[in-house]
Amino acid sequence: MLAGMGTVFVFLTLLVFATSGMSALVRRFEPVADPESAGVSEEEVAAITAAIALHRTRHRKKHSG
Amino acid sequence: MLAGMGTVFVFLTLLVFATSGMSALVRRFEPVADPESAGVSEEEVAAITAAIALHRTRHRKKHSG
Amino acid sequence: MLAGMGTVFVFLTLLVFATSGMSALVRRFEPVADPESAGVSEEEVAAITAAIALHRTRHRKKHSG
Amino acid sequence: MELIREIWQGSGLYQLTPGQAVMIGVGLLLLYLAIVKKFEPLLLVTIGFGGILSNIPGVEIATGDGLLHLVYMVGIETGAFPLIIFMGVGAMTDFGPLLANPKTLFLGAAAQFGIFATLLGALGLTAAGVFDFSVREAAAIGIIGGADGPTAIYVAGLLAPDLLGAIAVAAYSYMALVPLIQPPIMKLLTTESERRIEMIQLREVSRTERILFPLLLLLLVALLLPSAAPLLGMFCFGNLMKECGVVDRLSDTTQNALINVVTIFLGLAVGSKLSAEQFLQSSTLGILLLGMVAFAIGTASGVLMAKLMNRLSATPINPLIGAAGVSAVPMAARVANRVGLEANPHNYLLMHAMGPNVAGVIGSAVAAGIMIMFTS
Amino acid sequence: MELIREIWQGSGLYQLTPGQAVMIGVGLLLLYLAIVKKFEPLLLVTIGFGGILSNIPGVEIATGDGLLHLVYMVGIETGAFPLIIFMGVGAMTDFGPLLANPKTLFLGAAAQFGIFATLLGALGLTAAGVFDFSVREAAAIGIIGGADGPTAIYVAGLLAPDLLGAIAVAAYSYMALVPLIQPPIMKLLTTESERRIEMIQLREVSRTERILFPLLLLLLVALLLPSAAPLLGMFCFGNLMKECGVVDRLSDTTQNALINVVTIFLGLAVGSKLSAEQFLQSSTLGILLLGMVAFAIGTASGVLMAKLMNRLSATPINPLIGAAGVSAVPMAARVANRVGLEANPHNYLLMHAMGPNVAGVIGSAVAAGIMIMFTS
Amino acid sequence: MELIREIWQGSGLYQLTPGQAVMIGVGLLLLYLAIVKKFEPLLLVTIGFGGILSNIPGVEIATGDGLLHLVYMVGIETGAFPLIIFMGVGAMTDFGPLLANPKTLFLGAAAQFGIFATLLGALGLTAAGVFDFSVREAAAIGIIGGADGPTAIYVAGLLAPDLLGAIAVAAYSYMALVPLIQPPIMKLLTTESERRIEMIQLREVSRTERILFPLLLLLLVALLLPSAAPLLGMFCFGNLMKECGVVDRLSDTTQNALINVVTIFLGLAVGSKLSAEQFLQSSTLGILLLGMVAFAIGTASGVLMAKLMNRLSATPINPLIGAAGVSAVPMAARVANRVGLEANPHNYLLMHAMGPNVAGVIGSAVAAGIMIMFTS
Ligand code: NA
Ligand code: NA
Ligand code: NA
Repeated sequence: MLAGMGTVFVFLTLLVFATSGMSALVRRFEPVADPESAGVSEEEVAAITAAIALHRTRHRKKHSG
Repeated sequence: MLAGMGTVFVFLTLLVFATSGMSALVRRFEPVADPESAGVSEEEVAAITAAIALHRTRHRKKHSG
Repeated sequence: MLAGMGTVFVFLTLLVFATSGMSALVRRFEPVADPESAGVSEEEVAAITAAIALHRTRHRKKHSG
Repeated sequence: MELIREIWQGSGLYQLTPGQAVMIGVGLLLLYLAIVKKFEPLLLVTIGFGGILSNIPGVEIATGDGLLHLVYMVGIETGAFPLIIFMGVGAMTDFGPLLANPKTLFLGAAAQFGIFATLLGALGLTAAGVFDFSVREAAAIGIIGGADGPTAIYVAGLLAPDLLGAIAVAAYSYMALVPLIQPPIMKLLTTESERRIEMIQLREVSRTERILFPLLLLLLVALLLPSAAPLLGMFCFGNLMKECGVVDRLSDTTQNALINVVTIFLGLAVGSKLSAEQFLQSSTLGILLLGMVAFAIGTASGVLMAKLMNRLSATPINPLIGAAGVSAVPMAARVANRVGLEANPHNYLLMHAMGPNVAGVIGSAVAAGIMIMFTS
Repeated sequence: MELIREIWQGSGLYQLTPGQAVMIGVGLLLLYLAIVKKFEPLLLVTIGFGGILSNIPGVEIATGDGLLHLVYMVGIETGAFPLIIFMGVGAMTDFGPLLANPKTLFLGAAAQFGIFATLLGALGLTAAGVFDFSVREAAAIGIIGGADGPTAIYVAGLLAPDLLGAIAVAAYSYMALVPLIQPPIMKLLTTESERRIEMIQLREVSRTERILFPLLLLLLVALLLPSAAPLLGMFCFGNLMKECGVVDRLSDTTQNALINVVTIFLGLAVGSKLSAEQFLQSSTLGILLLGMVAFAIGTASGVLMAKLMNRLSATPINPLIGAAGVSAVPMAARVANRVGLEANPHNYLLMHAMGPNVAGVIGSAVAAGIMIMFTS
Repeated sequence: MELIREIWQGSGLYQLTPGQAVMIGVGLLLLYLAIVKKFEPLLLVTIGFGGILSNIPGVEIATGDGLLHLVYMVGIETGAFPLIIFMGVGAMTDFGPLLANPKTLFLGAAAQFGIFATLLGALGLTAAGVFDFSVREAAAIGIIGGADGPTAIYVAGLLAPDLLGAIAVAAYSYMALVPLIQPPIMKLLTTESERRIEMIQLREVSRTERILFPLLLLLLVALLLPSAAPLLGMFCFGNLMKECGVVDRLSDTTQNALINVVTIFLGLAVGSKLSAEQFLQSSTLGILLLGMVAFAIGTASGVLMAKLMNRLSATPINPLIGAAGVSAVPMAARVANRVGLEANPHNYLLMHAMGPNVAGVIGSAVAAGIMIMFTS
């Protein structure tokens, strides 16, 4: 059991270091913010989703059997 | 053939009784109406309108292969 | 290789003739435009569909695991 | 020169048998009926195309390691595809009208008379030397009268795989022909005044009743007729997913992506059984004929049962809705509605006919279970 | 007379064993919990229904050539279904909170203590003669403490297929019971002032970090713990599809149609293992008990680890988020949030708890890999 | 101590061969090209990830009973996945521009010259001792010049399964490189004034023509070249579902959920063939080189054919659209459009180039059928 828990901890500790290192590197060499947070309003998102849903439902027909 | 039709009738007769009994029980112990029939909110109407507008400017993507 | 390319060309040449012939026949015997634009207005259909789509999306839940 | 000969001998034109040419024509005919006449297009487009593919000479697609043959083995020989489609149909079925008026289950029972009459007829004609059907084949043919595609394919796959192509084609064709086959029979067996009967409006059905019904049906099947449990079990499962309200995402996928994918491959796989050797048999003619008879008898017995119930019942029952008991959802219910409107322009029977209509699905699945129990 | 006897002897009522009746009751109970109590409905509706189907006597559906048995063999014996579900879960997982605070991975590690403690407990109770579990069975039971359905099913399918039904039912039931099981443990192990701790807001995480993380995790798994590679590989693949932004159509289908279809068949197939002979064993009781213990220990060790980290760390850590380390995404994170709000009405822990929550998924997959490596 | 050694020896780092390390790098490179450079991401993300998974040492995922190996056997060895993708591509294809100008089929034919030239080249280089390809392998390599992923995978799966990974990677990489590979060749072979040629607007194509075309194509294939029938049959089936207008729900699912699911598993399964032993061979270098040559020759012969047709035809034909005959839909058509715009800013060739573009799909499927007929 100790070996098991130990391996879990070792693995996740390595993952913590690897992740932190990766993030540090990324933030160093790519310090610019993502343009994702630009103002897409929730309403727009909702409307787009509805449009897609609409497109799908529009082609739906009943299945008879 | 008689046995076959007989079995179909016996089965469905039992189902009629079971269903009627079940419905009677349900209606006795749960006489309240479902609250499903609420109105359409203004937000929904807005979303639908937006969806229609977007639908007209929508375009599909092609799958390359 | 010659046989291969030859077969490709023969096949597609036949397809050119068959297609041209088919199109000629279709255009001769069915010169009228498609009557697709009859019936319910697009706006009506779109609105109804969007309403249904919205109704469904509202009931969707996340998948936990 | 060698090469040209090799190409020519590899060509379909060189290898084509007259039977294959005929079957390609049959495939094109099914496509015509599906696309131009709009006869059950979901199945007849796929079956028709599969039929053409399976009659292309010199290519393994419907045989050996070919895709359609693999799909047939994986999806139909195991019964998986019809069961999955039945699950999808369950997820699309509204039992409300049936729950509001459970007596309509009797109409769904009566309309199955066509199945058993046809079974008997097929055995009789075999005894008379006209056809040569085994009991299992006769049972599979009778099920055509159930007017239910997946049930017919499921039973045929189990009891008479050699006849599967013809049975499926007959079942879907007659389902498509409901608007032509049923009205004359309905008018013959009812009086003008019967067709004018207006029915009282159906009561509201609560969500609890809708949730409990598929479970009730499942338990009854489990206890009384386990051989119908695969078909009705999957049907009830689909319906429970729809009605329980907590697994909408599963229900949505079942009604859309899943049933569509399975329909495509089911159709192609059924089409792969339309090979010339299997289809161009006198038995196919017999199947088409007997299927039509089964269908007509089912319609008639549904109408007659509704007439009887109308006499015995306190509330009026329009005999036309009995015809919807053959299932062929929702076409048969629409036909009942239309014929009713012809007699009485204020008489909307559609919702009343949906009860027997879905009852017919249950009825033919029960009949299928009985067939399977007795013959296997 | 003959016929009626035949029908009667073919009926389920005649063949029903008491065990089957009990199991049908268990299936109905699972449906009740899923539909009325909304306990993990996606899985408990499908498992419950599959359980009923598999206990219908006299019908091959969960055995032999029956559909559910085929689905079990194709989907679970090969490990395909849990892996595909894990891919879908990956495509639904947001590693943002974890990336903003990677230390929370320790909480996901600590909460796996329940898994190993239970493994030891099961072996100890076997040595003491209370139960009779092999090492592989004990390992599969321990994984229940991982609070991760697909992982539990994957491991049980590999190590202890006979216990799969009970293990899956235990895993999903306890995941559903998180709001009941966890709060008392959380409150017992924390002081009021600890529960009030507010955490500093998480930083924004860039798209590049999100894309690189699943690759980093995959490579670490590949290099250090290949036995966890199937599970975590598919998980990372799903997450990469979601985050990379160039295959949205694949990611969408993975999160919807694909995971839904697989969930339906996974649930039915797991349900097919709820046969009376397999489920009505004293071992099932042991599994339920040990699973509960595993769950409680995991919760406790997560909370204790968070307390320890709070002492050692410069930035404050609310110990409640440690409980989310068992995974049970996103329920456990919501529970941490709710208990936090009770102590401090301005304390929204949800996003902070999502870090340990997804870390717990990784942690239990790692633990699963270790179990598989040591026992197979 | 024992345990730590066991864990270390079970780790990937201990077992990793240099070849596997290289192949993990290749997988990461493919992911980079897909995600950052947006090279055919749908396939290169999935193939790249599958490639990494298949090179993790000490774990059965791409071999034995592993998921990817099972998927490979079920989906690629049977030919099912490429055929289903082809059905989906058919359901996404608009034959309108081709029907408006059927002569463009000649361009789709000419561009297949690259396939046969490469076949001959591969055999020549084998005779010269440079490479060591069998006739079947040479044929499978030639198909890369068809610039059609599913066709290449289908043919490679049938004729040269050992080379499948390399062939698929080459095919999709070169399709992605169309914007780099084609323009220089196009400019080299055309004069400025030829590139400026404006074409007359395409006529409207009726729905009936669109419905009849896939059937016509199917029948021609059936009668003349049955070995191309599986590929073109499924392609025509998909297109018929799209155009017939009565099975839109099937067509939608084919274009979305179905093709997406199959793409995911096709990509992973192809990736599972990127094992170090199979990929790190001199033959892979040969495949990449020859594939590039095939691609370039196809582009050139398409352009030259268009020049010839422009001389012979009454209506003007811009030779640039000939390059679109290699298929690589719709990238090659866009490239033709872009190069045309450079020469003449009012010259929109996109719709004109779509004709040869889809003709190229037919052309390479026909060429594939010929290869299969002659070599198997
Ligand atoms: Na019926
Ligand atoms: Na966990
Ligand atoms: Na091509």
